[in-house]
Amino acid sequence: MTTLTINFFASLREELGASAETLPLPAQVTNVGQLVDHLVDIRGERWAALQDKSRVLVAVDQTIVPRSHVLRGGEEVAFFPPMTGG
Amino acid sequence: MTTLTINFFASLREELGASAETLPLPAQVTNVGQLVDHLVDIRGERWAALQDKSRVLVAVDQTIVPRSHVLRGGEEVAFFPPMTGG
Amino acid sequence: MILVQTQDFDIAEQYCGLREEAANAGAIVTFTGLVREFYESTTTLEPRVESLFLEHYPGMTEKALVDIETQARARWDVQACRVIHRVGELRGGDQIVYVGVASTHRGDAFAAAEFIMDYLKTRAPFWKRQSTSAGAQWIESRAADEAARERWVTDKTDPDVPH
Amino acid sequence: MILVQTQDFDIAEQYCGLREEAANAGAIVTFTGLVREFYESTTTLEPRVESLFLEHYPGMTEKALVDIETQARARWDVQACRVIHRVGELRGGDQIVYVGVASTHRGDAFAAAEFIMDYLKTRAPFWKRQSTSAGAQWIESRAADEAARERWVTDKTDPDVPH
Repeated sequence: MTTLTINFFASLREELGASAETLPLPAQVTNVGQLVDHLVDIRGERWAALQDKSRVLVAVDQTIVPRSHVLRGGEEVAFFPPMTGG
Repeated sequence: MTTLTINFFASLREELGASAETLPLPAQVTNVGQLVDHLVDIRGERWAALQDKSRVLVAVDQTIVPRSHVLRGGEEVAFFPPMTGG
Repeated sequence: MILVQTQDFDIAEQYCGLREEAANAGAIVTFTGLVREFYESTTTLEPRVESLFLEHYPGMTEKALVDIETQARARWDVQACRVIHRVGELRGGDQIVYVGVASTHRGDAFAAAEFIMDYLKTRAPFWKRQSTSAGAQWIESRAADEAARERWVTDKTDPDVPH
Repeated sequence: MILVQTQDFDIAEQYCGLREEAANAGAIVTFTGLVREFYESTTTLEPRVESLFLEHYPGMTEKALVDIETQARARWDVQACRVIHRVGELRGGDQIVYVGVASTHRGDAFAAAEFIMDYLKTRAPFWKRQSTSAGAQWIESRAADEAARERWVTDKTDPDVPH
């Protein structure tokens, strides 16, 4: 079974109480949107925050991607709120 | 009889061999365009360079004005090529 | 040159570097971002900012900034470019970000510097948390920043816009 | 603050002044113009510029720059502003002009600084004469500079356009 590295940043990290972890990638999860749904399934409703596309951005291997981005296993996935640098 | 102060700058100053002078203002000269025509009349064809609106700008009392700007006497008039500062 | 660092930077040193690198530049445009002591608040109360913490995503930050600089160099004449972003704990009035661009003409220098800032604001993974007498809170992103970035998008099917 | 001077200026000193004057600025944009060693030529020959002489119209220069700064302050949030233009004899690589603007947000700082430069280029009475090994000549105005200024004109019957 392949795994994913998942990182959470800023307000999302505090809200979910999670910063970095390794997660097994189930066979039925083939893209980012499905990964989010899977996290809500196994962790509970609080994680539904990840489903709000306007409030949560996703990067795979350090590049911002849409929810339709395909996952093959081994990727570094990150969830975070819109950036506020500069 | 009222007078005008006339200044010439940059390439125009060199071209006309004139930098600053005081000129009596004839009664028939009531605006900048007429002043230019008057200068060509009394100084000769070389001064027709002043008639080219795209190559010669005019300032009256240190503000850029169109050729239709009215002259009453006592003004400081300046002729110069398009600016190239900065 | 891209730097992500906790320490402060010296704008005179950066400017000298840009002048040395850019052989025949006619224009240098610099942007410096400062920590404001009062941020817009959703309430009418605007407590004074005591400190600001800059979190970032190490690795992706540098990658995003290099990508933004590369895009700017592809679109405009950029003879030299420097981007510095601080992370960690900052105080009101502190310098937070620097962008310097040297170009042959001023139009390119202005456009490239503003482009880099607009993309940096919305595409580089930095997040600000401010601490005031009323407690700590994460600063919300501004719709104006996303709008500023979208001005530069010529291909509206740009794949970097998440959907 | 408007300065027309023969001596050089220190961008670090100007920047410190802007930070001190602007109480709650979040953005400082600066433009510095440098004497390029090679200007575009109408011929294919481009001799190296040995020196550049900046002539101006004393009195009108200051008046034009104050007017440009006033227009910028009317259109954008400008907390502090500095414009310095050198006149007289300059050499390749020398600093020639400085514009610094401090604003609450970056959009205003970028727009005001670029506006000031675009107007300064076409509305402030400065003229450049360059000396090269091929002799001295007055630099021709660029149509691109006039076009850059016209971008900012919202009222197309603007009386400052000569006709």
